[in-house]
Amino acid sequence: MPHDHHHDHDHHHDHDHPHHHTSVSDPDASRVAALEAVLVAKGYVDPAALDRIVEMYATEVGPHIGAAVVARAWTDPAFRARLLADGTAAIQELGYGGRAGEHLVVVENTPDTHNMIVCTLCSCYPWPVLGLPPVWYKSAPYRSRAVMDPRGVLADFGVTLPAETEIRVWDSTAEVRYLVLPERPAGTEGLDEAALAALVSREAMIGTGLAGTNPASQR
Amino acid sequence: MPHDHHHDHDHHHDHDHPHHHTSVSDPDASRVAALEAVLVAKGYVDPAALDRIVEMYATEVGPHIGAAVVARAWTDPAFRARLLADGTAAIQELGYGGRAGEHLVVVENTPDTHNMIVCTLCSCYPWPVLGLPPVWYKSAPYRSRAVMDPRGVLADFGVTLPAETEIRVWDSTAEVRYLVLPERPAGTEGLDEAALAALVSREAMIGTGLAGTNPASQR
Amino acid sequence: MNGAHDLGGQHGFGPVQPEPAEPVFHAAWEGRMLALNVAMGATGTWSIDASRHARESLPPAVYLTSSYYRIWRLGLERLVIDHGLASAEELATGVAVDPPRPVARTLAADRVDAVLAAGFPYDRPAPAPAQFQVGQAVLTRVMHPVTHTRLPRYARGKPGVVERVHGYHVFPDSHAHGGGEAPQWLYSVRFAAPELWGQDADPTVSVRIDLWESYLVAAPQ
Amino acid sequence: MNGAHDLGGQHGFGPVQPEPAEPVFHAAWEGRMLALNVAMGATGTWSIDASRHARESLPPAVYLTSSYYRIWRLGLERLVIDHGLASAEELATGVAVDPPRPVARTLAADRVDAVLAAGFPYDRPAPAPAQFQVGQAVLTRVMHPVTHTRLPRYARGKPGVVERVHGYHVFPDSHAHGGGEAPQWLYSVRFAAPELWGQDADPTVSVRIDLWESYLVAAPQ
Repeated sequence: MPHDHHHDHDHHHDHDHPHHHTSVSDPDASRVAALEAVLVAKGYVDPAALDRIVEMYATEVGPHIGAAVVARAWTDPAFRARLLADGTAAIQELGYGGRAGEHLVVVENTPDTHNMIVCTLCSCYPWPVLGLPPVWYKSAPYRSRAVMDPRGVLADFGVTLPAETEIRVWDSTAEVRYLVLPERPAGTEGLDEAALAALVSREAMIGTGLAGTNPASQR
Repeated sequence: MPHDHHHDHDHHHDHDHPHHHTSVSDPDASRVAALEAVLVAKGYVDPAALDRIVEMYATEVGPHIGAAVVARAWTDPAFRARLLADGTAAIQELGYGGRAGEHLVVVENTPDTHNMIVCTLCSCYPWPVLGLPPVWYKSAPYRSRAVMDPRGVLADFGVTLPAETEIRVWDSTAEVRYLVLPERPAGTEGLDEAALAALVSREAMIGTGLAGTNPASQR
Repeated sequence: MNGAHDLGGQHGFGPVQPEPAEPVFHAAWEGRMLALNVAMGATGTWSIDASRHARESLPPAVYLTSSYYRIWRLGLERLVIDHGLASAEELATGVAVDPPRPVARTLAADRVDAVLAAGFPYDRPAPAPAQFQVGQAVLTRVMHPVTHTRLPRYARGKPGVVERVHGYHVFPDSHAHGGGEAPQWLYSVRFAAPELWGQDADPTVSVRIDLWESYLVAAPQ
Repeated sequence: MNGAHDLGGQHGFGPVQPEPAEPVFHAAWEGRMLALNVAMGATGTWSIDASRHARESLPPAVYLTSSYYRIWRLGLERLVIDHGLASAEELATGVAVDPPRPVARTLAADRVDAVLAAGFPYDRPAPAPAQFQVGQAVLTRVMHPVTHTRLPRYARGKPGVVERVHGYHVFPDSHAHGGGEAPQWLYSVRFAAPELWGQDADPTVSVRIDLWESYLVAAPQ
């Protein structure tokens, strides 16, 4: 039976919790290799299909897709209206949708209202438009606090909203997946869709960040 | 920083959870030794006082005290009445009380009513009459289930009560400590107090067992 | 079930720690684990609800000390064994010994894009109108099933207002346990933070939760 | 706080496993740990409520993977450090380097029996009658403080009936955080299992919880 080391948290007030993704991965790697070997040998899975799935999520799907949707909504009022009325259909117009995004709802930030998306029970996330979720989205700190202390979570991301801003947290408990349509930054009137999309971070579309005036990392 | 091994629970349906008390104890032993050395060196604690505390709880205080209280209540109706009216005072008559038993309440099982004691938030327990709590009393399985599924907990102890028996669970959230006065077994009319006390297990006084007709282990 | 997965409103986990320039996968096995989960799901042997239940059924100490892809691994191993697709010994050694058990389909490489693009929609034709309307006041039930549910513990026995009617969706509480799709109306219900967390809560905050009709009752007038 | 310690109603921990012929201590260090905790408590530097808070503040993954005496060790180390009685380095090495900080008293060996026999009663003289009477219907507050509380999460926002009035007791929510004893009336409140767990709960079961007056409000008529 594989074993795992975990840290002895003598100094819990430091919040030095485990870095999940940097823990010793050998037992996981060997167990997953064994799992794949057996499932392939029995004909349940096609290793080439696994290769294609990895390739797709590693290199093709990601937050640049959601950013393109946002940029379109910022520049095309009719698309924006369709997006807010039926996110699934409007995003399908652009060629995106499918697994973990079968039912998409887009919620719009305004000067008075900020939206934040979480899945407290697992880590539901709109894969077709944002790719796979980051570790922080799946982590206990985020899942535990987003519904009770969203302003504290925003502070962890360096974001402070006016005290009177209404905050709407969406807990994704069903197969509906949410995407935040952030506010278009001021002073971006002259930018084209591609330049606008570059301002839209993953965090802005989850609601733990805002669209900026500098290009965002798309990962 | 000390490290600790924990088991990788691949087979969680087996409920093979950690055996807390048999886990590798070296880091605990060395850390506790260091803690004692520092606190003694600074004059905060007297090592002879520590010796006396260990001796007291290891050899003097234990469930035999509670069993004696129960046997007295079974044989002395006036004591039983005082015990149920003011547990602290009645037990003090017998010379017992003090830390973790400053406020004692005795609750009585009847043919229709069964009582069970738990502390869901930590492990509050009536030390002066039962000694230190067993591992199971402090464990997550007991603390989580006693308040929601007391019949299931009783089943873990091999005890089945009639479906119509009223079950009263007491969650010890304050400095009040509870002791169950179990039913006196049938057929024990001829026994003296000492023989009766031998029938009263720790579990019978917590409510996860019943007083038996065979002598119980007092540990 | 009230497992360690039901994290909403728990304290003590510390701050959220975003990772700058985070890679999609932190090790190659994470990618294989993701792909195995997707490909095994596509065989149709169990539902995504059963997958979630396998993960949330992990002992709490395991759940809270495991990375998310390890949780996926432990859940998938459990499902594979429980459905008789492989033995614990085979998964430990990596060597298939027993003959395979038939599965409904195997996802071929050239079908991956189409199958993922189609997804697995959870809406179903509704036989009757929804019981609750937008704007209606409702109460969530007090319930603590040992089985799978998607009503978070922090939102039980709470007053809310229906804000959207999403459609008629497969019911996870049934589907996770082989009880069939048993679809129901699914709503987005709005809860004011003070109702969830008490009078000291931030009144500018509200939480919207997707809840099935049987989780709800009409609020008393 | 909603820490990992607040276990009532959680699932997934498996059966209770009594240990036949269990020893009082499973290793010598457990006895020393117990004694250290008792003796340091007797110095009067912190309250038992602060001790409980130190333990429940451990990260949930640590709490759920630690033996109870390890939890005591981690809690006591934390208190010793936070109160400036020793440094983390001293506790790591076992060598006292810094001068001691005065404590109110040191428990001498010949005082152990008397001090433990006297205990630390938590009842205080009551300045006014209790607000609630035996038999009265009450509701527990909805509250989720990040600080210490003894109102378990499973019993928040629930209807119950006052069954006993225990007396006027030190209030842990204040005392744990240096806010003084701030005593209040303490009650035993009875809750029917269906109120706590839902309509499918065993109606023969009820739970009694010791609750301070400020946790309660009179039930609406």
